[in-house]
Amino acid sequence: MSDSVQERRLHYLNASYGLRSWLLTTDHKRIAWLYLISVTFFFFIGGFFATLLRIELLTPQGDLVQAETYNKLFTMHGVTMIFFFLIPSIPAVLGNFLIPLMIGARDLAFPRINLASWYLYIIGGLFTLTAAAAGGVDTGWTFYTPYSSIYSNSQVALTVVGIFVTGFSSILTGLNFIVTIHTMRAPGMTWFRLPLFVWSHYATSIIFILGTPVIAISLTLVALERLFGLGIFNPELGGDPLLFQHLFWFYSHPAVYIMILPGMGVISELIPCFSRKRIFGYNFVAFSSLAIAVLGFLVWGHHMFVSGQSIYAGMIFSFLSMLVAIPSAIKVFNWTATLYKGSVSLDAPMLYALGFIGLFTMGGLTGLFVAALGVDVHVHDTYFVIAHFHYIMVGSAVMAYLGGIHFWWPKMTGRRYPEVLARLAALIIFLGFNLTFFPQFILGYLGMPRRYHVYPPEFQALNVLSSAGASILAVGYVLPLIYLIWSLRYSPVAGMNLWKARGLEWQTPSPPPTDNFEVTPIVVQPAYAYDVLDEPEVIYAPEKAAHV
Amino acid sequence: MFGPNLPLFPEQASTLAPRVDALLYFLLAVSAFFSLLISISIVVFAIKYRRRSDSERPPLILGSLGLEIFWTAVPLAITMVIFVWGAKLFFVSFYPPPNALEINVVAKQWMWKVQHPEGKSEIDELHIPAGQPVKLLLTSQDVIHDFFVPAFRVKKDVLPGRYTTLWFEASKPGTYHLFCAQYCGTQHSGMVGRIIVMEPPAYATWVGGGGTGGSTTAAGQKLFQTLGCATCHLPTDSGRGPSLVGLIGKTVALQNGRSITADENYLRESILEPRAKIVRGYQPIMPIFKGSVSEEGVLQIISYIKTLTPQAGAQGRK
Amino acid sequence: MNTPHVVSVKLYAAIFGVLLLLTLSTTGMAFVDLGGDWNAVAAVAIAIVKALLVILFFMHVRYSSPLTWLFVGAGFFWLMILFGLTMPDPLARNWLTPVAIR
Amino acid sequence: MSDTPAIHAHQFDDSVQQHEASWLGMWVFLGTEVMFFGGMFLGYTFYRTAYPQGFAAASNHLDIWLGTINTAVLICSSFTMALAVRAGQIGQNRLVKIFLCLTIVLGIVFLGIKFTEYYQKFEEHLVPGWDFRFEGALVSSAEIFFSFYFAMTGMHAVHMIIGISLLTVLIVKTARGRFSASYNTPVELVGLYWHFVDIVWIFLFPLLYLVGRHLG
Repeated sequence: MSDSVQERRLHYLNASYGLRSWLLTTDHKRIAWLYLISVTFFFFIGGFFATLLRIELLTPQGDLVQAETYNKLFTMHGVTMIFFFLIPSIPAVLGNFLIPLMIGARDLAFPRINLASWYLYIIGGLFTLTAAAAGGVDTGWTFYTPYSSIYSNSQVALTVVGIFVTGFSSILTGLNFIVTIHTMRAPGMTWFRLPLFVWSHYATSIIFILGTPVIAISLTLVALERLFGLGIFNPELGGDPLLFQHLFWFYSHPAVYIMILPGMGVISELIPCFSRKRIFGYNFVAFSSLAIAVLGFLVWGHHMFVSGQSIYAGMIFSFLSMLVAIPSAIKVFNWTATLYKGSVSLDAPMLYALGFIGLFTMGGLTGLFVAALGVDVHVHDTYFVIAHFHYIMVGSAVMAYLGGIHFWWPKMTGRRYPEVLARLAALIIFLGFNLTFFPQFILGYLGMPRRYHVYPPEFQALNVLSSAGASILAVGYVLPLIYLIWSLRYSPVAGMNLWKARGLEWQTPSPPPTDNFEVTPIVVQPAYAYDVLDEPEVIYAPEKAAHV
Repeated sequence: MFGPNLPLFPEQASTLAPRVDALLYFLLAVSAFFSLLISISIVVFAIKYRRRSDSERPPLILGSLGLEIFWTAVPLAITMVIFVWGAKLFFVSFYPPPNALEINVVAKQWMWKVQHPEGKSEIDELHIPAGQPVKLLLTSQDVIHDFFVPAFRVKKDVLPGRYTTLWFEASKPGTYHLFCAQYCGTQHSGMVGRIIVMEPPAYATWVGGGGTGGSTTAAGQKLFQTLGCATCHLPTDSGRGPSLVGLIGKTVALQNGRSITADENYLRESILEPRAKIVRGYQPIMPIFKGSVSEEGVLQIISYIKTLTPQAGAQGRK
Repeated sequence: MNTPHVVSVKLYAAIFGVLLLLTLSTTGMAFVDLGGDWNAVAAVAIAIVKALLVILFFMHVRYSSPLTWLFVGAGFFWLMILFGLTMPDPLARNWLTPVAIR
Repeated sequence: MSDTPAIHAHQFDDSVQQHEASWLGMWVFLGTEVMFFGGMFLGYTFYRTAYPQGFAAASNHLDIWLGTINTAVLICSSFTMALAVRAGQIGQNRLVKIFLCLTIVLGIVFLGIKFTEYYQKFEEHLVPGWDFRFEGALVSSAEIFFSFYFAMTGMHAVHMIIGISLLTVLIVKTARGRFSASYNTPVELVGLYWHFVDIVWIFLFPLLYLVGRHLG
């Protein structure tokens, strides 16, 4: 299809214009764009809080902000980044856009519920931002009682309502994905021909559905206790603070798998495409996603080893936490094995993917440190834990998100992006990230506690290193924002399949028409059939194929 | 390691520290091995198999069951070793040895109040003898805090409404950081202190000299009299309340058919909320003391009850 | 496939009767001392039977696809995970081993 | 039976696939509700094992007969709801409206009894946060029991109110002839939701009302 013809072709972006066509759309591709813009907005708000934290920590004394403000800053950094960026980012942006395309459907099962999910996300965001404006919340993103329910006099109730509402946005997205993947696959698209991106989102949706309600109820109980004086977590009445921790971490540990599983899905798409080779051990990678989702629900107690939890519970959770590391190891080995004898081309998405594998390996292995009871007694609630989860969230999840955005940008916008600048940004982010968070491992083992506004002078040197790294990381993140917006206008037009990739989404024009496919394709190739790249992946039956 | 202003490794100042560091070295070795294995293979594969021409068609490799089993079994074996090693260390750091020196610590929003058995009390400081196990009985008056001494590699949350215990044996005299490691409000980062480890003779003179009040157990005994506990709790089981002689560690049969090991938490609950666990064969007539006894008072009574050993016989003999 | 299966009124009425009977019996049994925790166990057991009756017949799961069984089962299985891994903590808090392992 | 052509949304291939999707979607939603109430049931179990005496003493203050009647009322409403769904499946719109009305009436009776109980508790000063008074030494654990009593039955009542409003919408739509034997999905879905709310009460009743009654 020549470039000039492509301009007049009708697709989901020029199908209709005006604010109403965007704010009342039920097209999963447009809702993905609504999410992309709002998620980026919250990412840079969270990033702004992080910059203030890093500037404050340049000096041992608290000279940039008072203690009260610092506590609110790290709380809002945590709440914004986790609930408003990391959890929705890949599923709501890339998942919403791609899952119908990848399984050959016209849209998700419940388009209106999908739009409702975005509105709930925005309403939750507004609640949380008004809470921040009205004085902020200083309980930490963990809201531990009795501080959050009795002693804190900050905007806890308002923030809790915000997170409660946004939680339902995740639930509805998860519900949509599960039903769509079960009932709306194109003929020939069997479960074991599904792209691993879809498998990982199916596993993530299980966590959305079965985890999110528990944090909804635990935060509701905290709000009830604050507003109406119900004595659920009140130690005066014999309330046990550990009950809240159990309820909170029952969701919040699987939540970290919500953040990493979609990223793994993206990587399972990038590695085969850029090494032009079928993924190594497809079944094992697919089932390890499910294993991570299920085992992820059994391990939350490792957040409570030193919290006064009984020693036997600690032993059970430590054992199970070791098991949950195995599926992640399997994935890393399979990705690396996929590169063997491949035809590797280091485009920007591939740089992000390889960076992901390296950093995720380090993040995962440091997970073993905190899962081992003996060492966790020392490193719990120190900067070691901060470094561990930032290696997973920033080093892996955000890297995968950026890799995915770059990989599917031509499909979403019909435009390429500036390749050299993109590779440069990936390197800057990789270096800035390591300089920011590796020193924190050392600080952690030295014993610097987390959430400290003031720290002993001997920790200053490493903190200065970390803050320096944070400034490089900030530059690294601003670059893609600039050149991707720039690319919308000025980059050359990308054809239907820029990377010669496999997958149904590449069998339809870029940007895709509103109904994704003129005729529902019938899949005839297994997933990632790069070894027979020249053979067509789908065939089109003459009349409408009955649903198999 | 690099002098005072750029330390890269914490001091080892307790008997537990070298053991925790040994597990750390093992974990560092495993992590270094696998990180290098993965990153080097990525770099090697990316260079060796770089795309030379767009028409390259790599071979079809679906996977290999043998490899999958291999890199499931090996990580599983390693993680099990880590688990057992970590669990054993945790067991050691969980149960204090019987002859430990007992010190009560009450945490309050943003300060540590320490109470030595001999009567001396301190704020945000803890003097202890080197070479002797020290058991801390921790409780909080408001929110959750956390008693964390990096140099000893130990930490334990301090909960309101309950006791948690923490023990260590300092091996090297000196001054070490004490941090509060559980977020507890505005001055969380100000709730720090110092652990001063002294040679045993120096500690003896320090603790002996100028005790502010009588010893904790003496204060406990005085409370035991003034609150009228002695009227029901006699040395023998003949009184209206069960005998408290040698109670710690004993299994107590309760009225609802269950039985419980008597520990400090059981004693505290039975003082503040007696009806929660009624001993079999006794009437629930004990009044509630919640609100009429402070945290320190309950700790003092408990330390006194611990001195009621069978050979000590009737109270007041000590 | 979940072809809408029409259930006879007679069966609905029978299930309805059994449910009422179980309600009365659970209230009745509450006053009989079965010793120890058996009263609580009995009450929960009756509630589970009533819940199963409602799920299988009133909610048509009895005639639904195996996929529906999986979804229904998953919900309650996860509830069991929440209970099964939280309750060991408060229950085992008091198990003190007498000797500290060196 | 009037068989209007099976209409289905554009993203589905046919109405069988649409019904399958809606049916599974509802069950996934009910899965989230199971975990939502599950959190409170866990809190209840957590404290009941810690303070059995306190929970028994507090539970004996609840009116067991009102509780039993309420359970019977809710089971009746489940019965009428099931009949309404059945009538919808065979296209008898008149019967659907009758049974839906009966279900709403029974729901309102349940809420009526519930709020009289709340009023009684308010008068007996058993509402935590409002000058909670409870004679005897178990006042603290009794206050925890009543906190759970109000949190769980309150959340259940909120779900009842949502259910009743959904039922009224259904009646209006049935009256307008929007449903037929081949398109009865909304009635089935609201039916599932209503039965779920009944199941929550089936567990709430013994756990709140029948604690330690045998101790007298």
